[in-house]
Amino acid sequence: MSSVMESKVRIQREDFSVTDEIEAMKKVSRNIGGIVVFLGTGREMSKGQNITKLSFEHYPKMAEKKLEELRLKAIDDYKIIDMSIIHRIGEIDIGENIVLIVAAGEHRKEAFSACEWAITELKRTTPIWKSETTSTGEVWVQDTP
Amino acid sequence: MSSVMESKVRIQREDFSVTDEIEAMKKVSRNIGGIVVFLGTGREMSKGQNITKLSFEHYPKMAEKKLEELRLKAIDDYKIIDMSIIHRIGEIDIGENIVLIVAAGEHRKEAFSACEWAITELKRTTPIWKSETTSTGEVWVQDTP
Amino acid sequence: MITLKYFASLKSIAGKEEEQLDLGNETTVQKLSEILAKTTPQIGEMIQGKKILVSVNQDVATLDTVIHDGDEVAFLPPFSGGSQ
Amino acid sequence: MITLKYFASLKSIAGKEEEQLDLGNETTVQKLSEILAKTTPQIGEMIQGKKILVSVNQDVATLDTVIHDGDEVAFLPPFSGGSQ
Repeated sequence: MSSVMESKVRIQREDFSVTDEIEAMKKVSRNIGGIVVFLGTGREMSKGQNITKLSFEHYPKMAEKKLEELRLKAIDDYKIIDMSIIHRIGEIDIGENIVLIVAAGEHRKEAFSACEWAITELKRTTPIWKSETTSTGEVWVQDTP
Repeated sequence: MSSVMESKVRIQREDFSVTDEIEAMKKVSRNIGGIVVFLGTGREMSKGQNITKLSFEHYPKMAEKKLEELRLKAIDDYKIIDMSIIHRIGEIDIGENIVLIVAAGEHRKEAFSACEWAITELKRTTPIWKSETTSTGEVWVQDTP
Repeated sequence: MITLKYFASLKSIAGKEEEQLDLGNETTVQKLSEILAKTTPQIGEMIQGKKILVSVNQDVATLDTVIHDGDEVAFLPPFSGGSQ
Repeated sequence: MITLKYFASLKSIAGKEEEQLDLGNETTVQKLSEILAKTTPQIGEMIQGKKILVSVNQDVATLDTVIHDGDEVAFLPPFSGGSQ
């Protein structure tokens, strides 16, 4: 396993393997009973417009710091065993992976809650920006719900 | 891709690949924005006792029928794009995969709700039974929460 | 003939996984439980006390459900699929 | 010298990704926004109208936050990470 796999929060250009990330998470504890994964992928439609390309940019260091804060708060607040977070940057095609959150708990309930909280909080607090290219050009998305 | 992959609910002895199941799900629509996965794995501890082995048995035909009913109800009630469900039977070691539910939605909220509902409903309505082997012997588990 | 199937913990209680019984053309789950109460009292009690589910042809049944010749009846202890 | 960084939509508004300014040893986000209001009015307005966040050394700042020589100040439009 590469050293990159050892970090529990990463921002990277390259794609990731959901299976590899889950297997890395399983190594943390033999007492994991439930793993909840959120995988965000590129949609073709946005506000009725056809998207041909997505692109993400981040504020290096600050984005990683926010993800690590988010991870530690999720572990602490929801009493889960561990969490990993990966967000891709650069150009991303429709259907490709964008963001992955893996939450491992002894039981499923806390893993579901932690995972859903984490993706909502990531969108709110992490300095990452998306641009969408449609037939009318490229625009930075400002109003994510 | 083998024909086995084409069925959206499966009960099988062999392990599965989470990545392969997600990629199969992505082929259903180019409008998937969020995929929520629940992966249940074998825990080492149960009620303070060390488990050395797990084993699952099912009622063939009825279990598959219940899973398909559950899948269709999840799609209908939560307005998700699709769902797949796999449950393993036979002997399973600690840390190994037991059950996988993949819920794909246009947005994440409905995918989280559908996935959490589905695993709760699976435990309640699907004729599958678990036996746990500890130092004191093998027992059928009757009281899952 | 109807086919009876026992699952999980019920296999050791019944001492078998499956059996065939001739109950005529039509009976009910209630009547079947009374017959079983004589041969395997624990199973009969569990059905009547609703400790276990009964299915007829893979559908969950009640005590009133009619069983026809050729049907498959299964006795299902509380489910425990999934993890944890 | 302090370093200013512009992200996403702000890069085309400011016409640059990064610049260096000499503001003496100590200033505040408020004073910086007033200086920027003269050179890049839109950015100055967005800061004061709280349309964008300002960070100092990767921490979210307020208008009162003090900026020291050597600090990195970034202008952050509303985030849009994740899918959807």
